Amino acid sequence: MAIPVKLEVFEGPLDLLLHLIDKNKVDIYDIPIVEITEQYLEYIRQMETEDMNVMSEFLVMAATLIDIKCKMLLPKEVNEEGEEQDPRAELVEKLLEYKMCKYMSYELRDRMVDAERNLYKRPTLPPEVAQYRQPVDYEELIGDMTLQRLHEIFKQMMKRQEDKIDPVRSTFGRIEKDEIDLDLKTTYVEAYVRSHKTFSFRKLLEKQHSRMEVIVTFLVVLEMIKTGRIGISQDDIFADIIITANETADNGPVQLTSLG
Amino acid sequence: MEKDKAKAVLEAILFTMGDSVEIDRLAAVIEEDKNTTRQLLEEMAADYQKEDRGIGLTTLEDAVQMCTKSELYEYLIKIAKTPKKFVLTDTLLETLSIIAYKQPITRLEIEKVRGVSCDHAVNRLLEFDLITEVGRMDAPGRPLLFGTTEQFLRSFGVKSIDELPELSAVQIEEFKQQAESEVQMQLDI
Amino acid sequence: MEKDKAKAVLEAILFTMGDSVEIDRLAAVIEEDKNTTRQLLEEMAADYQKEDRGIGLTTLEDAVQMCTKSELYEYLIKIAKTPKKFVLTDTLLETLSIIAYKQPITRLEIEKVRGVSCDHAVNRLLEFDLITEVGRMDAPGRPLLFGTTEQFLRSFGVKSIDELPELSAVQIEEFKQQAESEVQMQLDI
Repeated sequence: MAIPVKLEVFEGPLDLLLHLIDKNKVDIYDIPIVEITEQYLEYIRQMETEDMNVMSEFLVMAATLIDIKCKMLLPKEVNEEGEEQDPRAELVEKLLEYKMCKYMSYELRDRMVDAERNLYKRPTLPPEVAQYRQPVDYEELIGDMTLQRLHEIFKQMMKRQEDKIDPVRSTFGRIEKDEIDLDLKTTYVEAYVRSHKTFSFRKLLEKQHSRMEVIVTFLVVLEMIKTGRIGISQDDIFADIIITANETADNGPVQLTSLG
Repeated sequence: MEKDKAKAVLEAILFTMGDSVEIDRLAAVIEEDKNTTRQLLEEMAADYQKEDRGIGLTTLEDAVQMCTKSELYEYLIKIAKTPKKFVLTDTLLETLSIIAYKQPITRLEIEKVRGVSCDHAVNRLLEFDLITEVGRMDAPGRPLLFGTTEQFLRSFGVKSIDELPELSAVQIEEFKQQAESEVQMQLDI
Repeated sequence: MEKDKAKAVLEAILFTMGDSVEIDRLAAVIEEDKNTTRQLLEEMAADYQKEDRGIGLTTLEDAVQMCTKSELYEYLIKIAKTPKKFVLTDTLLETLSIIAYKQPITRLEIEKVRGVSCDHAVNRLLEFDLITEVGRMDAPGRPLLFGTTEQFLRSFGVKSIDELPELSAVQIEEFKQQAESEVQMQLDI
């Protein structure tokens, strides 16, 4: 297994997270999610691991952290009782459970050290006793088991084995990256801005065909806001965002190099 | 059976067998009921406490085994071979403690707590005979359920899984209250 | 060493060693001379004479061994004969069915099908004489191959393993399709 030395310090994403919380001397119940997420991402960036299984576990947690980070920026969700929900609650619960389990494992280790001080004795049965083999009562052992049922059991096992193979994913070949040309999309959005002047952001997105296209379009719009080519306004939270072309702005090409 | 005789028989059996012996089987040999047998064993254990005795009894759920007193360990290792120890890494210990506290438990549930896959750890623990399959869960795919073994009790000096070291209720309550007052969330632990 | 402590150490050593131990070695551990040690052992032997004790000491030349009192011998036979319950657990049945239908088969192959190590189950089935070693596979490490026994055939009322119902290729294909359609259903939801 290709687990790098560095990784052995941590027993998984939760372990790493607990370490970060501990190192930052912050409260597990009030995690400064922005800092912790940054440190977490920094750590997994440094992980030089080829093992996708190990890496994916850490990436799942990274995605969870980013998700929480996003939710923290949005207005708090309210549950049925009208209480505000902390987006960190689920993570805190998981961390607490893991922390307790770690605590128990230390407790067990101590006990093991103590228990190792008791020595036992191997059996010293007299030969007649040692050689005595209790006859197996096959009537009792087999009971009402029949060949037919044994066959059923075997069939179920074989079926379970087939079930384990994911018929969808097992047929996947290489996953090809769906390339979206950033320049082309920029030209497209610029043309759209010129011809529409004032338009709904939602309408623009609806014209995109894939998630990737939506993302790239969004990035182009963000960059155009930054350079002052367009302005945006929104009447209400969750209302449609209205984009207005800014005629006075410089008409030079949008620079997207900063988007990486 | 006469009490002294019964104790002698119990001592002889436990000495000879070396392994753990179920109290039921001991009771059958001395022809007493289980409770009387248990009581006799307790009296014997009390006798073994005396200063000049070097052996004692360990209880493992419903079985009992003879062992040496732990405080004599340093003298014993001068002459006796220490039993082969298994090295339990942090991963193995964490996995084992989850299984111990939440048994019977499936692999998926263990993975949920640790956030990492546990196949390797579970297989090692099975090899060490610290855990065992205890059945299948009545759920889609009928996943295997795992629990701890008698070897686990012996290795960790636990008399019964009901007696596992606990986070005191007070401590857990403290944790919870801190949490709830600080971020106003309901913890369901 | 203080007298009671020395006796405790001697008892613990003799217990855990099981075999005979030279008095010289015992003397070295308790840091006393041979005569004192011998005297302590004699005192212990006298204590073991009591009615409620089941063990005793045998001296052989310059060595001593802990053993069961001979008059308790019959009870040892009795405990060996107290019936153990024989049960075919789910684990054992699953392992047995794999061996029956895929024999000759190695442990590793059984583990592949079940997804967990099978040492314990295989050992139990060997003990029950339902399976047996039938040879070694011509592969690295030359792993043991297991197959069913005559006892298995007798117990399940089969004349020969050729009579075992077979899983046809058609059936396996069916399983595959079932698995696929089940997943498809989940995807459709």
